Amino acid sequence: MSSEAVLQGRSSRGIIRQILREPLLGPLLALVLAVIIFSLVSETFLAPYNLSLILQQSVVVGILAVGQTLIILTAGIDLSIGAVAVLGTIVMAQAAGAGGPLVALAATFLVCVALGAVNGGLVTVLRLPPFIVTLGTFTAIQAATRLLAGSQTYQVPQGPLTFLGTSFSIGRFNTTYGVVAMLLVYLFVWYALSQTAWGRHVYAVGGNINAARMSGIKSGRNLFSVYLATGVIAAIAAWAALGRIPNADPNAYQNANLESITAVVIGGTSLFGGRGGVVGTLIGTLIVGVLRNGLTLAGVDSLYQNIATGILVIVAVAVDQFARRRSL
Amino acid sequence: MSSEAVLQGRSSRGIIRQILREPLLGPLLALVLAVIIFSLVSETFLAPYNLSLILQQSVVVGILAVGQTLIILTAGIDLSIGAVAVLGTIVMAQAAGAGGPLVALAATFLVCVALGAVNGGLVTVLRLPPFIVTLGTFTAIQAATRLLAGSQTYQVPQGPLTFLGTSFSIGRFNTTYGVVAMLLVYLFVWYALSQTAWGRHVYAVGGNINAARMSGIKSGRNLFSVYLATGVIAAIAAWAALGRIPNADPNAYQNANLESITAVVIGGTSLFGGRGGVVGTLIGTLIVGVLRNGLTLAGVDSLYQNIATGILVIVAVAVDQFARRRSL
Amino acid sequence: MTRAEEVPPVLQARGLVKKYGNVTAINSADFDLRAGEVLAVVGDNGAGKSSLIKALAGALVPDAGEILMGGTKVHFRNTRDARAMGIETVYQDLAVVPALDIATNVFLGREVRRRGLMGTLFRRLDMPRMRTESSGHLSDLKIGIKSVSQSVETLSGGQRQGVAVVRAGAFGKGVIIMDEPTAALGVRESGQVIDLIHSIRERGIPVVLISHDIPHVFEVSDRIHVHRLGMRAAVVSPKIRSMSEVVALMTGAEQPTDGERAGGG
Amino acid sequence: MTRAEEVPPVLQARGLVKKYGNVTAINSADFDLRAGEVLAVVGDNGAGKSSLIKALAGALVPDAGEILMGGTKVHFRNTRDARAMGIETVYQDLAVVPALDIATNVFLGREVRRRGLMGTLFRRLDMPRMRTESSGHLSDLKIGIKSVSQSVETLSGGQRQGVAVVRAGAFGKGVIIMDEPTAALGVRESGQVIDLIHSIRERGIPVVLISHDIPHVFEVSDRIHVHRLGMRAAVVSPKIRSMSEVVALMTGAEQPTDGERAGGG
Amino acid sequence: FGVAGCSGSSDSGGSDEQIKVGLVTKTDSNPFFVKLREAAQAQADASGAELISLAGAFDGDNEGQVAAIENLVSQGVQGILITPNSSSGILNAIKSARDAGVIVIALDTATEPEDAVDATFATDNLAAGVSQGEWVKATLGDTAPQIVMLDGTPGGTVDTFRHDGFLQGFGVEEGAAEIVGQENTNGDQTKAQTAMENLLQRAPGVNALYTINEPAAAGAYEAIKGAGLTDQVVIGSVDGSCTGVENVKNGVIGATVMQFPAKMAEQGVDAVVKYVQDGTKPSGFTDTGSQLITDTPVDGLDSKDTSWGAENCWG
Ligand SMILES: Nc1ncnc2c1ncn2[C@@H]1O[C@H](COP(=O)(O)OP(=O)(O)OP(=O)(O)O)[C@@H](O)[C@H]1O
Ligand SMILES: Nc1ncnc2c1ncn2[C@@H]1O[C@H](COP(=O)(O)OP(=O)(O)OP(=O)(O)O)[C@@H](O)[C@H]1O
Ligand SMILES: [Mg+2]
Ligand SMILES: [Mg+2]
Repeated sequence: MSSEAVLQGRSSRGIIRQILREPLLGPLLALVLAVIIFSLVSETFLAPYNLSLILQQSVVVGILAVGQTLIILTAGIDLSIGAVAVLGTIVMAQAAGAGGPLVALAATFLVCVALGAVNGGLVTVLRLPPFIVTLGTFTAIQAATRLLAGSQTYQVPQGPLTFLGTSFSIGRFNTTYGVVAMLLVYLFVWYALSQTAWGRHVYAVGGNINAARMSGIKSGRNLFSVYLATGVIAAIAAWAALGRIPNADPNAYQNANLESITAVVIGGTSLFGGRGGVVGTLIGTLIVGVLRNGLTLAGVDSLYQNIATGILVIVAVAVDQFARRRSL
Repeated sequence: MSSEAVLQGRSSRGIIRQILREPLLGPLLALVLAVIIFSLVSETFLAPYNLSLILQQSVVVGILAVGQTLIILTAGIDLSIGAVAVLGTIVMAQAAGAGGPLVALAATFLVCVALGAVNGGLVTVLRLPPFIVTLGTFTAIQAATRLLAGSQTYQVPQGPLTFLGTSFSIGRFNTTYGVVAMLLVYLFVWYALSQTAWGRHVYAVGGNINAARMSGIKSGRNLFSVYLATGVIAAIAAWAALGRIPNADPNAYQNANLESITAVVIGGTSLFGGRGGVVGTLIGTLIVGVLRNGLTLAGVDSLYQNIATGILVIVAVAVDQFARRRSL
Repeated sequence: MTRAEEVPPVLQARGLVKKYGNVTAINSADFDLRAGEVLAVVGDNGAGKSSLIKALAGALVPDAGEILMGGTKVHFRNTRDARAMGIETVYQDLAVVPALDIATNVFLGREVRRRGLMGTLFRRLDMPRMRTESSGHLSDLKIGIKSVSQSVETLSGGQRQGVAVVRAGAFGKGVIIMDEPTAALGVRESGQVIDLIHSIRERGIPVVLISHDIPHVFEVSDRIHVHRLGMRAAVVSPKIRSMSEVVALMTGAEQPTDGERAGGG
Repeated sequence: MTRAEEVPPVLQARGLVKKYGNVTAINSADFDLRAGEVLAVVGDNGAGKSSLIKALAGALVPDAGEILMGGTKVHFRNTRDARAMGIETVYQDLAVVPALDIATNVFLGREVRRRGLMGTLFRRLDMPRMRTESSGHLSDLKIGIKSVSQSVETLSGGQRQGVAVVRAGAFGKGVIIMDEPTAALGVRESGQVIDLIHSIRERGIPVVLISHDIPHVFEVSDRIHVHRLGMRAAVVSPKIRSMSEVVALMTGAEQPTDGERAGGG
Repeated sequence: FGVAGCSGSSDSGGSDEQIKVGLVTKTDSNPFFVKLREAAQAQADASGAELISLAGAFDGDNEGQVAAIENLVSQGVQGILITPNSSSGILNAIKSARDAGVIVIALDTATEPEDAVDATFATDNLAAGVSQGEWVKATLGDTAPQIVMLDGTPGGTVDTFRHDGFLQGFGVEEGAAEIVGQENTNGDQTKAQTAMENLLQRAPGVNALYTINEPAAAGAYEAIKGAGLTDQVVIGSVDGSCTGVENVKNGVIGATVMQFPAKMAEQGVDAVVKYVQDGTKPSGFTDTGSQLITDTPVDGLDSKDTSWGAENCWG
C-alpha cells in the first residue's frame, strides 16, 4: 500500500483530507485536553504502562463501537450488540469444552453472524425500526443467554481463546494482541467505509435512503450487510472479552450498548445517519477510557467520578460543537 | 366543553379524525390481540381486579412516557427522565420529614423542573444533541441521588404524598387516583399537542426545525418549554411512584428510560421526530403492561417471559407496519 | 432617480457580506426596494440571490453590512424579527413541514385561536377556520388540492410550491419576497402567481421576485436587480433594456452603464 | 404514423394505474417513446407526470398496466432493473444525498474502482478519476462549482439540479428521462441543458423531458405528450400545434383531434 | 504466560508514605455496599489512610471491576478490598495486582478458589439463606407450603447462595411442586411489587415468600397488602438494613437475616493498614457472621428481636 501511496500522492492527500473532513476536531480537542489535565494531576498517568491499560480497558467496548458506528451511519441503532457479544462468550466457552478452541471460535462467529442476520432481516425485509428490532432481540437474547448458561459462569482454558489477552512489548510499551485486534478492526472498517463503494453506499443509505434507492443502490442488501458485519464484529468483541477475562459470564457487559452508542456519539457521528465515521468513534472510546482511568488516578471516588463523567461527556461534545461552529 | 362540542359538530368529528390519523391502528390491533390471547389462556386475566392491576403497574412508566413522547416528537430523546423522577422521590421524602407534605411537593416540582431546564438549556442554548445531554445528566443525576440518599431508603407518611396510591371503586372496578392522574396527564398533553398552537409547533420543530424557524416559530423557546414540561411530568411520576410504594429508593426505576422509550416507539411515534402522539404511547404502555401480566398469569417463567416479550414487541410493531401499509 | 431621493427605500441593504468557509456567498452586496414596486432579482445559479434575500428576511445573519427599513437601520436576528416588520418570504427550499397538513403549514407560526373562552383560556385552535381560509387562498391560485387536511408530503412538487406561495401572499403586509415561486409551477399556476404579484402591487405592497424566467420578469417587474458573483452588478429598467441585454448583463458579457451600476435603475 | 408502426417504440406503457389511498395519481395512462426522439411531457401541477415517469423508471411499481421496451414486456421492481435496461432519470426531487460530496453523488451506484490489484482485490475506489470526470461533466454544462469534493448540501438550488442532470446525462445509454431539469436553473444553465438534450439526441438516445417551460418544449421536442387528470390526453406535434393550443389542451379548454387522442402525434 | 506485572507503579512499601486503600464494590447502588463504603471510609480516616472507592456499574460488571483494579494498581494503592461480582471472573486481574505487590482482600463474597485473594471477610450467604428458609418453614408449621421466590439477578454468586440456602433450610428441592412462582427482581422494590402482584393473580394461595433482599420484600409486601393477603403470607428476607429491621418491627417482613458489612469493611481496612505498617499479611476466611432478626421467634432457631436489630443494623 505504501508504494501505491507514493504513486498516488494526490489521492493519499485526499485520504488525509477525508479523515480531517469528518468532524473530528472537537473530539480530538476534548481528548487532548483531558490527557493534558490528567498528566498534570497524576505522574503515573502518562506512564506507558498506564496508557496501555487504558487501551486494554477500551478493547471490548471499542470493538463493539465499530459495529455500532456502522449501524448508526445507516440511521439505525443497535441495542442488542452487547447481548450478542455476551452470548458469543458463553457459546465460545461451552463449545470449547465440547469441541476445542477452533470449533468454539467457529461456533461463536456463526451464532453472532446469525443474530446479525436476524436483526438485519427484520430491519430490511419487514422494514421495522432498528430501535424496536434490536430492543426485542436484546431482551430475547439476554434471556436466552441466561437460560443457556444456567446460573453459571464458564472458565475458558488458556490458549487460542484467550490469545487476545496475551501481552507483548514494543520497546517500553507493553500491550496485548486484543489492542492490536481492536486497531485492526478500526483500520479495516475505516478503509471499507471511506475507500470502497460499499462504504459510500452505507453513507447514502443512511443519509437519504430514497435517493440511494433511486440511484440504483441495493439499499436492502447494503443494510443487511451492515448487520452481518456487525455480527462479525460482535464475535470479535466476544473473543477479545475472553482475552480480558477468561471467564464467560451471562451477566457481563450489560451497559455495553449504551457505552458503545456513547462512544459513537461523542465521536461526532450523527444519530440521524449518514454523517460521521469510525475515526471519531475511536477517539470517543478513548475519551471515555481516559476519563475513568484519569479520575481514578486522581483519587476520585466512583460516585463523584460518575458526576464528573456525566458533565465531562457534555463538555466534550460542547467543545466539538464550538470547534465546528468556529471552523465554518 | 360538551356544549361547545355540540355547537362545533364538525370540529369534534375533526378531533376524532385527528386521533385516528395518528398511526394507531397497528398498536391497537396488537393490544387487542394480546388481550384476546391472554383471556383465552387465563381466566383471571379479564377480571376487573386484574385489569386494574395492569393499569396501576403502568402508572409510573406510563406518565414518564408522556414526557418521553414530547421529547421524541422534537426529534430528541430523554435518557435522564427516570433518574429525574427518582431524585424527585428522594427529595419528596426528605423534604416531607423536614417541612411537611406541601413543602415536599413544591420542592419536588421545583427540582424536577430545574433539571428539565438544565437539559433544555443545554439542548437549546448550546445546541448539543439531546442524546448526549441527557446521557450526561442521567449519569450525574443518578450519582447525585445516591450521594443525597446515602445508603437509605426513605419512608413517606400516609397522606398527601401517598394520595395517588389511594384506591376507590367505580362499580366493581377498583382503581387508584394514580391511574386517574395518569389518564389526566395523557388527556392534557393530548389536548395541548393536537389542539393548541404550542402543540403544532412541537411537531413543526421536530419535523423540520429549519422550516419551523423560517416560519417564525420560536423554536428554541418551544424546545425549551418541552423540556420544562417533561420536568413537570417527571415530578408527577415521582408523586405517583410514592403512591405505589411509600418508600423512596435511590435504586428504583433504573430501566424507566428504556421502558418509556419502548412504550413511545411501540406506540408508533417516530424517533426521527415530528410524527406520532400520546394516544399511541398510552397503547404502547398498556401493551407492555399486558404482556408482563399476561405472561405471568400464563405461568411463563421470567426468563422465558423475557424471550416472549422481546419477540412480542417486534411482532406488535410488525403488525403496525403491516396494517399501515395495507391502509395506504 | 428623483423619486428615490424623496422617499427613502422601503428595504435597503449596504455592503452585506456572508462567507461560508472559503465560499463568499454575498460579497459586499447592495440592495434597494422602493415603495410599491415589483423588483426582480436575476442572476446565474450560485450568484448569491437566495443568500441575499435570506439576509433580508432574517433567515441568515450577515457577517457584515447593514439593512435599513424606511431609512432606519434594523437588525434581524431571525425571521421573526423580519416578519414583525412585515416582511414575508417564500423560500426556494420552501420551508414547509412535510409531515404536517396543508392548513397547519399555511398558518404555521400565526395560528388562529377560537373565539371566546375556548380560545383565550384553553387556547384551542380554530382548525375549521384555518382550513376554510387556506383552501380559499389555494383555490384563488387555482391550485387544485382535494383536502387541506392532507399532509404536505403527499403533494406534487408544484402543489407544494403553491402552498408556500399562498402562505406569504396571504399574510404579507410590508414586503413580500419570493424566491423562484414559479419554478415548479405549471403554465396556468405560474400565470396565477403573476396575477397574484400584480394584485399585491395594487394593494401597494412591494414585491421582490427572484426568477430565472426572463419573460415573466419582464412581464411583471418595475426594475431588475442583476446579481453577479455575490454582489449587485446593476439595476436596470425593463423598459430600457431588452431581455437579451439583461441576460448578457447577468453573465458579464455586457457592462452596465454607470447609473445602472450605481443602482439608479 | 407509418414510421411508428414499423419500428416498435423504445419505451411504451399501456393502461398504467397507481393509487395513493383515494388519490389516483395515474389513471390508466398510455405512453410511447420512439427511437431517437425528444418527447416532451406537459401538464398541470398534480396531473401525474412525475408519477408516470417514476413508473417508467422503476421508482414506483404501478398497481396495474404494463410497460414494454422495444415491444417486449418488462417488469421493473426497482430503479436498478430500469437502469439495467439503460433508462436513466433525473427526478424532480433530485434524489441526491446531501451529506455526500458532488463526485460521490454523480457516481453513486456506479462507482469506479482503481485499476489493478488495488481495485479488484482491495476494491478501492478511484476517487481522483471520479472527481476529474464529474468536474468535466459539470463544466460541460457550465455549472460553476469550485470543488467537486464539496458536499451537495452546500450547493445552491440550481447547482444541485445541475449535479442531478449531469448524473443522468453522463450515463444514459438507452433512454434519458428528465423531470423538470431546468426548473431551478438560470438562463445560461438552462440553455446548456437544452444543448445537452440536443447532443443526446444526436447520439441517437431518446429523451423524455417533463417541463412547464413551453418555449423550451417547443424548442427541443419532436412530439409533445399532454398529460391531464392522470392520463395521456393527447400527443401533438409542435410543428402543427401552437404554444397556446398546447396550453389549452393541458387545461382541457381545447379538445384534441382523434389522432392526437390516440397518441398518433 | 499470564499478564505481566507492572514495574512502573509498584513503588509502594515505604511506610512513611501515605497509605492508600482501594475499595471495589459490585455497584454503587445497593445500600449494603454503601454501608460498606461508609464504614471503610470511617476506618480509613481513623487510621490516617486514604480510601478510593470504586464500583462496577451493575451486578455482573466484571469488566468494570477489572478496570477498577487495574486503575487502582496504577494509582499506587497498597491494598484492595473487593466484593467480587462473580467468584471467578476477575481472578487474572487480582493475580496481577498481587504480583505487583498489592494485597487483595475479598469482602462479602469469597472468590473461587478462596486462596486467589490474600484473605476473605464475608458473610456465609448460604448460611444466611438457610436461616431464612428454616424460619419461614418453622413459622408455617404444618400448613402445606406454597412458595414464591423473588430472586435478584440470575447467576449472581450471592443470589445463588441465598436461593440455594433458602431451599436447603426450607427442606425442598429446586423445582419442587411447592414452589409456585419465581421472578427476577434485580433487588428492586418496584420490580418486586409488580412481579408479586402478577404472581398473586396466578397463585393466590401462596403462603411462603423468599426475597433476595429487603427492598424486594418491601415491594412484595405492597402487592400482598393490595391483595389483602398479609395474614396468609410469611415473608423472609436477608440484609439487616435499618429500614429492613424497621419493616420487621412493623410486621412488613416476618424475619430478616442481618449481615455486618461494617465489620467486613473495618477488618479489611485494618488488615491493609497493618500490612503496610509491619508487613503482617492477613489470610484465610473470616466469617463476619449473620443473625436472624425477628419479633416472632421459633423454637430451636437462634434469633434476636428488633430492638437488638435496631442497634446493630446498618444504613
Ligand atoms: N450553507 C452553505 N454552506 C456552504 N456554501 C453555501 C451554503 N449556502 C450557500 N452556499 C454557497 O453560496 C453560493 C450562493 O448560493 P445561493 O443559494 O445564494 O445562490 P442563488 O443565487 O440563489 O442560486 P440559484 O439560482 O441556483 O438558487 C453558492 O455557491 C453556494 O454553493
Ligand atoms: N406518496 C403520495 N401519497 C399521496 N398522494 C400522492 C403521493 N405522490 C403523489 N401523490 C398525488 O398524486 C398526484 C400526482 O402527483 P405527481 O407528482 O405525479 O404530479 P405532477 O404532474 O408531477 O405535478 P408537478 O408538475 O406539480 O410536479 C398529486 O395529486 C399528488 O398529490
Ligand atoms: Mg437560490
Ligand atoms: Mg412532478
